[in-house]
Amino acid sequence: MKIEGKRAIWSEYQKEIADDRYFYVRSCIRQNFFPGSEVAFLRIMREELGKDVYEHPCHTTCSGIGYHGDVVPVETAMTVVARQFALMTEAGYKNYVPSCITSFGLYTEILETWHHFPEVEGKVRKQLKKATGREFEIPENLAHASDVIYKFRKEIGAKAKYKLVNKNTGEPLKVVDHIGCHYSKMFPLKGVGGAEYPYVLAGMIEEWGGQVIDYPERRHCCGFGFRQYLVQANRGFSIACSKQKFESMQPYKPDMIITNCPGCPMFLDRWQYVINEMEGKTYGCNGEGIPVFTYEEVAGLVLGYDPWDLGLQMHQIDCEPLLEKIGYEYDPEKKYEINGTVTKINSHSLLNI
Amino acid sequence: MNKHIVVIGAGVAGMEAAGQLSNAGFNVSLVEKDENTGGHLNGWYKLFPDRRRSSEVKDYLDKLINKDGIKVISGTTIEKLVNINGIFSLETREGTEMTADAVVVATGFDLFKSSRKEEYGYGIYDNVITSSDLEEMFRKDKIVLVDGRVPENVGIVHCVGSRDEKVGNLYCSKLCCITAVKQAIEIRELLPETRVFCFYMDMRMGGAHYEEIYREAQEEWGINFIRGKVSEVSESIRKKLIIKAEDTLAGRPLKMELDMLVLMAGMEMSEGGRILAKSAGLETGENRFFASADNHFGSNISNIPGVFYAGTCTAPMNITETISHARATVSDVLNYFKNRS
Amino acid sequence: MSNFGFTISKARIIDYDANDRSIAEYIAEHEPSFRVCIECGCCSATCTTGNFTRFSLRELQIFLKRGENELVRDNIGKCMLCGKCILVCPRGVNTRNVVTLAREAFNKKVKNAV
Amino acid sequence: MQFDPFVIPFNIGLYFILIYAVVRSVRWFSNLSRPDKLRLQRGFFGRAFGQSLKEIFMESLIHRKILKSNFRLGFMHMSLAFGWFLLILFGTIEADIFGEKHLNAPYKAIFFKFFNPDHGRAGFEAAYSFWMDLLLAFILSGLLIAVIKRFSSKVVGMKKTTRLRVLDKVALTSLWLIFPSRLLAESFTSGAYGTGSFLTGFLGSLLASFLPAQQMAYPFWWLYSLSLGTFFILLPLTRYMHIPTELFLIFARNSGITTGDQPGAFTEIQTYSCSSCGMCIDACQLNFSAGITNIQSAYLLKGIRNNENVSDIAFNCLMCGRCDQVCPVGIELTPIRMIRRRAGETEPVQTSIWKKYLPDRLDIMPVKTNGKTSYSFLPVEEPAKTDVLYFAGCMTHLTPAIGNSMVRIFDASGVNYSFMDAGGGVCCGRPLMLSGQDREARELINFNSQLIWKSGAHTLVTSCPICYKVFKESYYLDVEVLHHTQFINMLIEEGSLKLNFLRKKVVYHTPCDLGRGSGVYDEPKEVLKHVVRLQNTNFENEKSLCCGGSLGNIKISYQEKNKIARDTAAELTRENPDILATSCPLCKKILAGATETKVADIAEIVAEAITVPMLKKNTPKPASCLRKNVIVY
Repeated sequence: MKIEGKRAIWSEYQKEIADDRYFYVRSCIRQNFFPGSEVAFLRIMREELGKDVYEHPCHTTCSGIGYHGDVVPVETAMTVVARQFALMTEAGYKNYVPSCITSFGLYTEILETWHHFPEVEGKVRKQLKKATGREFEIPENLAHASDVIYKFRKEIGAKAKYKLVNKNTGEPLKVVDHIGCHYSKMFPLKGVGGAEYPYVLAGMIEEWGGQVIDYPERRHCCGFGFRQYLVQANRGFSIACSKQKFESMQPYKPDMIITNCPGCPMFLDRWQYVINEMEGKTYGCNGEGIPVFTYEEVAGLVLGYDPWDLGLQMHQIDCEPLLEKIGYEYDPEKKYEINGTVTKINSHSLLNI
Repeated sequence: MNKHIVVIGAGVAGMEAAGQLSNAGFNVSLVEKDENTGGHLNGWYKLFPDRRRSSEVKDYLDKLINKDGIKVISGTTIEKLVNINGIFSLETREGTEMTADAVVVATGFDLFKSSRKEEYGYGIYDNVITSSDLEEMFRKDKIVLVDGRVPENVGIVHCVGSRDEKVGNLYCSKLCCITAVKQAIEIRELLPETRVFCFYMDMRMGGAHYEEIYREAQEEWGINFIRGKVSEVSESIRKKLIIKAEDTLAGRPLKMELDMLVLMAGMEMSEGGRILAKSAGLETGENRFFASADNHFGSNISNIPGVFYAGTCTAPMNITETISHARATVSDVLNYFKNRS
Repeated sequence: MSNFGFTISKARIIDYDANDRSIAEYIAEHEPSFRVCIECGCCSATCTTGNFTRFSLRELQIFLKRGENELVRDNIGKCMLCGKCILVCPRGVNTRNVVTLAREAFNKKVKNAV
Repeated sequence: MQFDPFVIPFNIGLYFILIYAVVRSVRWFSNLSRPDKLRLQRGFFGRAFGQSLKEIFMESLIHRKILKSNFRLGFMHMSLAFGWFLLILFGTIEADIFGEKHLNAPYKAIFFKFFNPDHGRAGFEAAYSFWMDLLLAFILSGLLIAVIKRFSSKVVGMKKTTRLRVLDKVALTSLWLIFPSRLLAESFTSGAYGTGSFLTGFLGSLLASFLPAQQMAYPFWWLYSLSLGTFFILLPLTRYMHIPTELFLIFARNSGITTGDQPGAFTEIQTYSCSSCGMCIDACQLNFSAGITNIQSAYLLKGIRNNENVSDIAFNCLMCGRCDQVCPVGIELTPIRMIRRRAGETEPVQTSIWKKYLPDRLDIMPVKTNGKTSYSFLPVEEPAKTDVLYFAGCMTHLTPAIGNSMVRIFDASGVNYSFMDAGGGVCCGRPLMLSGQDREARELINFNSQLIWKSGAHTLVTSCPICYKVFKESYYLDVEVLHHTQFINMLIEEGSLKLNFLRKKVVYHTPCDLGRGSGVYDEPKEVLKHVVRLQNTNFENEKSLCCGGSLGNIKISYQEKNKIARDTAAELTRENPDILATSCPLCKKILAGATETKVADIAEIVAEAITVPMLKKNTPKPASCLRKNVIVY
């Protein structure tokens, strides 16, 4: 593997990312899966970096999950998206930052479509006007929230309390980055580093002291794939996808997985448990799973936030062994403390699907 | 006659055209961007279909242009070409000028830059090489991996940069299939224990003796042909290349570990040709090669009277076709002057 | 184990390196014309058995070469050895011997296993 | 002088071989199936006995068949076998008449000269001596040819001669030494005593003129006895075992025992009856056209005798039957090969020399390596009722002109027929049988039989000789099975089919499975004679060549096949006929690819010769098959 070769490609895929005044839109499912992540993003942006991040209370789903699940037609999706843009325009913002990768993919796709087919855009404008009376401007800058964190990775690194380094050995942690499919596979030029060798998460890992692991199945889908998971009969396929990835990364003995998509951390995390239940296999060291984090959680950890504030207790794979490796200072007793009361969560209750 | 003709490009087509024009009595200047003449011929060790050394063809061409009527100007790139009342003024990159009564464009082709097919990891994975890199190994009589080991399994990917909408090349480069078969045999000759797999979309064995070599490759050399283009390459922890393709004839995806992957880089309009096309207003086709005045009976004729094409600057060709094409230029040039006088 | 209502799907991918290609090697050794098949499909098009089932000698040959032996083992017995395929093969592959050798090889495998 | 130690080797050998022959015969007999035992008993004491004796005389001694086909080779075999027989016969008579007493021990006859050196000076004695010398000279002349043949087989008009094993060579040497040593022994003795006739006497006096004849004679008597003894002792281990075995075979065969399709004592007897004469090698097209020289029947039988794995040999054969036709011993070579095919691959067995004297029965391992087959996928069909059922066969579907011609002929003759496999049928089963898979073939046979029964047809016409043979031999049908040439011939004879005469020169290639395989030689030629001028070739009827495409050979490569096809086509088109006619779709396809001459099936030629396009209602006289009583099951 020649890193210069990759750097040459990365240099070709650099995108413009606005540096302040963001209109931030949350993801439908992340708020349920790992709600701490979006909170952490806002905290980092506002408190650590002092940026202006606006959230609109009237923001809805982008309908991307329905679009990719084959139940929402594209024109409907476009009109829903147009409404989000109208909210941004009304709030006086121009830099649109979605939290969700599928949203990001859908926005990119719609903007590209409008670019090539202005008549479609015109039609959508008319429909939006007719339905809601709203009008919108096309965002000046569209960046995924992970792009924004990538942009400020050095600033975050400068403030870091912890590095992605094994405290005992001094070795960098081996980190697998998993990029959501809709990030750049459809429009490689819209992703940092392109589609084949995305750099957006790799850049953070490098900056924060970790070592990026490139493993054969890095391109493969996490297994969520909307229809694959949503229909129970297809779940065997969903879990097989995740398994393929785990088996491919296992020989590299990764310390953690970092992701930038709502579904990926959920499925890479939960399917490890299910595979263990079904086949008794684990993929991490010492019979444990490989902990899976979102990039906001990792950024929060680097900045020294309380892991339980970041919502790490919501993960199926325990984060404690990793925290020990980093030498993190935290109170393990407070893992299940909600409003001062400790609630033990039965892991099975999470999976009674 | 004493007409002066500038031939741009001293590859196979340029040298052949220059030689034949000189034989026909013209004063010829042969301009070459590199220091040496021969063009891509210098990059190949043995040629298909008869495995003759490329140096033999080179010797023939050298002999052809080594005469009084031909002035070889190497290390020079023509950047501008202007037609002033039937006299052509050519300007080099360095700024010097020359004039000509007619111009033969023989700017040839560039090999497709394989790094553009990012999924193959050329320039990223150690043992992903191109057909031309492999030819260099043949010249040294040694096929080795970066770490010095001998490869046990070698894959060959056809159509890299050809017939590929994603890189904007819709055409077939015509020579890669037969090159792949030739190189596969050469690998087996040098390394009898090595297994070779050709991943092809179609076997385009259109030339004389091509199909026979294909059969020989199967029958005598045991080369495995798998219909399905490699779609992604990654590296295993043991530094082996893992390729994924669909075996379309089995109707199933397939993965395999290889030690070496050879990319059959296709042909593209040369950079020199593109510059010239822009500055002189020469028309190019959808495939970005020069567009001939007529596909059937004017393939050497350009849209500018007095400017002629020879060889692969118009389309992918093998050496035999290139030489024929270059020779045909002479008759078009003769007709041109006959009609003017 | 908890009942999840689904199981982990098996990959359809041909894992070339993990597969056992000894049967194909056995055939190629005894019938070299096995190598020159160009997968034109003439044999399967004219096939008497193919008239009644989706038995395809072309496909079975490719599966053998890739080491996907199970499918071949389950189907190779359907051939009636009538020989039409030999007459139409443009590459002169001795298809009947390929079938015979494949059956032989599978049987030897079974015997050796016992 | 009544005894000398030198006779001991001979005596041992002789008594050994006599006892051995009895033991083997008893074993063979006891291994025969019960019906075969009865046949043999009846045959031995019945009319077959005389026939057997005659055959033994004509074939085992005179070698009539070889003489007919190859005089020099026949003479060689005859001189050795018949000459030796006569020598023994008259030697015994000589000893009986001229010896000291009657009924002597055999050695007295064999070594008569040694014990009676003075014998034969004059009168009847001299005349008898002359006769005995003549016999010896007769044998020696054959031996001379045998020696020359061994070093140059072309001299006797053979292209190939069988390759020998070490033991065979030792036995051969001892056989060769028998007669020269007798000659020299007798000559020296004659030289010493001044007796002997034109051969021994002349040679004896010549040798005695410069050698001490008295002293020289004795070692040669030893050599003579040793050669005989060695030959007899080694005989069971070598191909010369064929000499006693053949006698048994002739009795068994004349008693009506046949090979059948299972291994058994008769197969074993035939296996040991092969003298490796090599006639089958010369007849084999794989040998003289394709250059495959190690698979002929002689090698198959030798491999079986030596317990080798003969599977490759067994399957690399066109099954054309040409070798059966030429085998002088009349061994049923193709059926034996079929039995080996059914056996599949066998493990080679290494046995000691002692074990070889009394080998186990040549039993074939029951485990097959052919693999499992299943034709359970075949659909259930309900055919339409008809009188005549036409089964084109797989191969005819690749030569559609034949099928189309048959349809025209059926229509023109007004036959109520049904095209059984118009949409592509199920294989007849013979290819599977040829590859030794009878049980599997039975599945296909049952399927087709059902269809035939259900159709209610009383006549089954097929265009393919391969199908014809299996319909005839292995289907249990109550219908008349006809090859289309037979059917057309019947139509012509009945007057149902009116044909023009085409002005064409035609040669006819008899397909193996129709000719040698099924004995149909004449009808195709009769049909042709109605419509064209039929020319003769050098390969008519039983001598016909194989086209090379035979489904019988599963191992042959395309290139080898092609060589045979080209040679066959070249031979048949030597006289530049307009059409090379055949009556097999496979032959047609194969030969058409191997010659410039037009190749056509008889059906095509007949269809072309149909007088006017007749409508069914205009048919002058309906074919007889319409008038037959239809039996419907």
